[in-house]
Amino acid sequence: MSFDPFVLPFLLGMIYLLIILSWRYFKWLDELEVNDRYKFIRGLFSLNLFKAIRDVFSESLLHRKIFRANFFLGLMHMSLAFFWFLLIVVGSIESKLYSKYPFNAPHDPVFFKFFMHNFDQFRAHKYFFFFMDLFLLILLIAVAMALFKKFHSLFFGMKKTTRHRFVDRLARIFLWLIFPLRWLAESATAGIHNNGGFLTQSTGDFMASFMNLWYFEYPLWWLYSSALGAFFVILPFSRYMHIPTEVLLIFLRRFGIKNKNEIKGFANFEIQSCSSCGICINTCQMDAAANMKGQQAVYYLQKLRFKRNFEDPVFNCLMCMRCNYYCPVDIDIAHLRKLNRRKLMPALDNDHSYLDTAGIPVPEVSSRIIFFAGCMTHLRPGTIQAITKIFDVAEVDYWFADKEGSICCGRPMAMLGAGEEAQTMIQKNTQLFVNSGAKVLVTACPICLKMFRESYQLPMHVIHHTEFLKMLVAAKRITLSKTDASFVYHDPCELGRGLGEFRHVRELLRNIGNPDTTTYRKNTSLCCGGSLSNLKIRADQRKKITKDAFEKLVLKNPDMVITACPRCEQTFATVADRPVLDVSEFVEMQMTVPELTKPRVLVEK
Amino acid sequence: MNFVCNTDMTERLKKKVLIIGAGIAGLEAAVQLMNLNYDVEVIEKENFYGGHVKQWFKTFPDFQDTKPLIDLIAGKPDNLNIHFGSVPGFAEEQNGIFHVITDKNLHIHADAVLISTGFELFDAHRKEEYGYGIFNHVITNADLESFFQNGFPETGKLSLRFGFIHCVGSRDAKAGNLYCSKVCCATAVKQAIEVRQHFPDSEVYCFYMDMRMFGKQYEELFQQAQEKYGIHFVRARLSEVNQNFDQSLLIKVEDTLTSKPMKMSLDYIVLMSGMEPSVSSQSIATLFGIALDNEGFIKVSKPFIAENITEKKGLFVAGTATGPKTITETLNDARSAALAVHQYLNSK
Amino acid sequence: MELTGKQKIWEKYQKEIPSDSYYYARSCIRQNFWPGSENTFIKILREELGKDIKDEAHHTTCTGIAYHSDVVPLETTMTVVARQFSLMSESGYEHFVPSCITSFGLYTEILETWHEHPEIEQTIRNFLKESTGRTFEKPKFLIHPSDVIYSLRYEILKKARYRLINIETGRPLQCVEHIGCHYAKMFPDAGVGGAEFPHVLAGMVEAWGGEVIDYPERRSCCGFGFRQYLVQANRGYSIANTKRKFESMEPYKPDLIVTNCPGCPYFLDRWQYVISEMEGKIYGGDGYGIPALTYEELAGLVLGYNPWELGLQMHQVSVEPLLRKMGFLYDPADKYVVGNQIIQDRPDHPDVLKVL
Amino acid sequence: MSDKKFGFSIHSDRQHNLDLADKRLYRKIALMEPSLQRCIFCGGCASTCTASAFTQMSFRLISLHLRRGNLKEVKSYASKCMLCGKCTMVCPRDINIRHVIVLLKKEFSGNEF
Repeated sequence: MSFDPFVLPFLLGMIYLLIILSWRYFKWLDELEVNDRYKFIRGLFSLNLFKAIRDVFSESLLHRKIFRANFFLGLMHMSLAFFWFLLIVVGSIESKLYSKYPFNAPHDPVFFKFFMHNFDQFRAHKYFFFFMDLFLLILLIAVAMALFKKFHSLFFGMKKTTRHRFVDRLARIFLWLIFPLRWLAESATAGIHNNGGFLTQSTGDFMASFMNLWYFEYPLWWLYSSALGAFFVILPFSRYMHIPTEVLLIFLRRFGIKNKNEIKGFANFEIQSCSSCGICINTCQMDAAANMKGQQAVYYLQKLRFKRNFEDPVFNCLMCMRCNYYCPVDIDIAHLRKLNRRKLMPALDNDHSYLDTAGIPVPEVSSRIIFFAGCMTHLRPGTIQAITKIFDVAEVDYWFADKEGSICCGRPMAMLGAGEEAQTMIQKNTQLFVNSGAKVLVTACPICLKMFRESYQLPMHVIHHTEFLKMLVAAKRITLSKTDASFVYHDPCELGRGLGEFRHVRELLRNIGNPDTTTYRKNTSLCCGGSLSNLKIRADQRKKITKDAFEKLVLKNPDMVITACPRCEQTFATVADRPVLDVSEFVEMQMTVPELTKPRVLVEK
Repeated sequence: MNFVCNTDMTERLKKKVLIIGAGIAGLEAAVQLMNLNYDVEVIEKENFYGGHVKQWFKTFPDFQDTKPLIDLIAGKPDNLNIHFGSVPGFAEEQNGIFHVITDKNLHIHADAVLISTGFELFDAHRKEEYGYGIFNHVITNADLESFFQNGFPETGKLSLRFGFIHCVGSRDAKAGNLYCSKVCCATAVKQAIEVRQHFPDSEVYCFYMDMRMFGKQYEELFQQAQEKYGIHFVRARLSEVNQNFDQSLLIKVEDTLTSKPMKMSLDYIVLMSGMEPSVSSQSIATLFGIALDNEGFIKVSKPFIAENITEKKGLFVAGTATGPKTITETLNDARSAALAVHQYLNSK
Repeated sequence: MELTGKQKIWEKYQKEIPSDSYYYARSCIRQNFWPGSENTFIKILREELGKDIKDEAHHTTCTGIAYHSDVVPLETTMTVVARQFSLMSESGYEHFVPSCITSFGLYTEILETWHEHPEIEQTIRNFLKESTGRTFEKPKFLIHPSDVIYSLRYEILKKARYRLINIETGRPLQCVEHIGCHYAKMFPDAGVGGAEFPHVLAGMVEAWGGEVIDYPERRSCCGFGFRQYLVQANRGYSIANTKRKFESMEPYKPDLIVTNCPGCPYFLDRWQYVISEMEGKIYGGDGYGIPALTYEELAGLVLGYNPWELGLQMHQVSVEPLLRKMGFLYDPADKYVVGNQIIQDRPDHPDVLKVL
Repeated sequence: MSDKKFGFSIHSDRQHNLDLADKRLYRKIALMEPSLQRCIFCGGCASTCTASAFTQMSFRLISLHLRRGNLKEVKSYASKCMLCGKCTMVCPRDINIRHVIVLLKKEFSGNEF
């Protein structure tokens, strides 16, 4: 166990860091609910432990998800994380083998080269020296890439990067200094005691040629140690808190612990594992199309973490969940926003007592299927007409529940975080559906669909009208003819990312033509900008987002745009230069009805 | 817009056109006719050209200065021979030649006569109940335009409350004019914005029956007035104006949207006087023996297709003498009148 | 406010007022509201100004109040009015002077109707013939007694013993003038100064030294309004109008209100009492309220007549404070003397309004 | 005040005095959501409002009474809102109506209004 004063900054920094981290993690773990704690303990002794380790390896070290966003970005993060990990592990093996003693001081491997000069009796030192220098070389390249990214982020697929806080920028400087300083320090020692690998020895010799290393060796090791120490001291207050926290987060996730309805416990882990990498900025259309700053997930989490005013990012967000999908750490940002919406939302003190006396329509003859168009669909009569026509042709026995208008399903209110205050509406609608005695509830609006499935307890099967139309086609109740007009299918956020439903619509549309003629599909689909969950966005900003999304959607100049949500349809219609149809209207067009010989072609080829 | 036409007209004897009124209609017609190589003479009762627009501060919807606009229309004013301060006293027509004698005993013989005597602003005194001329802070749109040009009378208070009253003397059976003067709504919004710019923390209300913002960029101006300048638009018809103890003006209206009577105090009331047929155009009509329509404007021979021709051959009319028009419409009307004169003189 | 603006308007509404030989038609309700006024009018014309005024006993009510309350059809009213005119021409007069504003408005309306529709005049002539056997001539001039007083205001000034000046302060008394709506609002040309800024009472006040207050609610209704006060359920609406006028004139601290109609002074006077009882509010006169006089009473005071002969003791709001302001020498004891006996039972005092 | 019974009372003055109207809330909301000032009271929002099918609810009246300072009416109407957002979809002046409603509720739940 060798010692020299210069190791103190490193040691003190390390101890300080461990104390802070353990105190924080203990506090957050303590905030977990009781059954989550059991899950955590049970998880430690279950197969999930190994799955978690595999995840840590593939995510924390290899950053596989960043590769998906951009290859070079992934490469940079992987090389920095993985090879630093190797440097530490291999370094400690090297120092243990050398000292032939299984335990040594934490600083031994880090400053191994300073203390140990002759290696004749350590036969394997050649390989160790080679690999350690190789790792160091890769790390230096990674730091160079990081520096290059600072000036030319587009190369890394990042049109925009995060505006970091001062503490983050300071921490980054220390992080970038660590490896060059190690390199110089080891090279200086190698220059004197030629105990360097291929990299450090050659640099050492080169340095020895023009300067007296005896003066520089010791200060360099001091610099290397204090760079490490400073980085450890700043880490808990900077974005690099992400390094240790994400590891723990992966374990918690593997052990089945999920987000609850409060910003504590698991939520803290998620918030602290955001590395402010800024990938979510480029995916956010509010920034890309409407040049809106400060609402993106990274800024929201920053403000959340450092207790600054986060009212704007909470309410000024379309909740389209694109950042959820692209976030390399898989943070459920939409959920974290919604939690704070509930807290910041004023008491609505709704007086919905008028609903108590409102009559509940009842079908004359009860039928197995209820069709609930949804209040926004009433603004798209084309969709209602198409669906009713299809149902008639397919002789579907259904009851049109909200023909004369409806009570709102409550989701727009819930989206603002005031779900509990929509109870009267929810109960009234539930009564409507239950009284009718139906078994299947079909709705044309994905927003209602998500609400009925997640916040209602309905004793019936709730499906979107696209899924129902697919069933009708499968059951040969209606036959569709191919179209030679080209079209693009837009995945509505609430149906796609919101409910994960991509398959039904595509299987339905394949009977007519190829739905996937756009790069923005399924999870990467663009938000139409009409989302109701953004409370504060201005109309002109919305328009920019809609225009930008529409232009990207029709890049390949399709004849028509097909979507499955009345909100998207109406929003796109305001900027469209070609027909925007609901899936049902498209199906009704392509439906071959016995007496109708030729399908009504909307666009002459 | 000047285009020179050098067909064979130059050799034959130059024909002469007399234009009565040197407002923007008269000026535009004069310039066009001179470009068509006619000899043009203009009589103007005032001692300046440019008519009402000259006394206006800024145009709507683009807040353009009126003086450069008039210079643009008049082009090179020196070769327009305009007899200022004179009015036609006597006129007769013998086989196509008009013989007109002005009150300054100037004899003019012209092959064609174009009347562009314009309009008169409704005299707000006639709306006695609005207290124009009785309460000193009740002014008209014309007064406000002159205030903008030569400065406001000392008002002392800084946060002024302004009330613009639309449809004064227009769309009003009591004032004897049922027609809409069409430009006052846009003018009111423009002036309201100018007031907000002139007095940054003033509060401005517009009391309207309908906002008739029909032209290009008018509706955008209206929205800008609402959002950027915070001007309040109240759908109400002013019934009477009185004066409070502190000399501020008390107005009584019905807030038609809440169907409740409403009163409020204002520091300035701007009456948007409408356009009325000018007395001079009526006297000239009788002078030349042509009829007036039932609103008192000069009667055009056929709507749509002959808006510049009167029932007397060789006698033409242009501009607001035949009815309320915006500046653009007046200039277009003047150009079409010049063309009509040109066609008439060619066929003669 | 620019006075010149008002004068321009007054020039437009000049009215020719004959200087003599008036046929006076008394009012049906003014005599019990303000019994002294009509006699004062006749006394001023005859004794002070030596005018010839016929106070004939056979004429009846003009039925205007019934016509406005939808009790009597217009044709009946027209026939009664025709009979009045026939009485006038029978007694050799040509200038008809109805004492009440509502009558004046009614007569103007009827003459205007006959002018526009001569056939109606003819049917009324037949009705009169059938019912009374009389014929009638339309009056050469129809004027209101306040017009007469207005036109003779300077003659009265010559004989005036008092001015409308506050003795202590020397400043002119602040006077609110309220013109009966039927005077000029329906036919602006029928009134001196038109409908918006009538000059008939303002002229008198200014002539006799007072100053006219131009308060915002100057033109709104005094609250009389026939059906409004007849039916008890509506009275709340009538008194609300009066209250709004007083709220509006209060800042100006008026010393008196002068009117030229039977109803206005009555309601402006009585409703002050009711408002004080209902809302405990008194509008000026430091607790005594604002006295509401008719123009004849005002002229009588200026001429120095005995206030109790003018019938001022009939007012709810005591007039004594005004008399004191004018420096009027009067004997307070005479207030309840009729002929030579003193009336014992006095009206009891209101709870809120101070009364002398 | 006397306890005399007159059999009638003074009708309250229905005339709204805009000078005394409390415009603070309107100005505060207009600052936070400037689009509200563009309202022309056309009633498009009221016509499509889901709540208006069941009760007296109209954003046109909220926008109007807010300008006139009648906060009692504003509060009662706003309490009927289902926040469904259909009004925002039909407004010809692109006013962010839902945001105005939420701002109103925030102010009413505070202690100033």
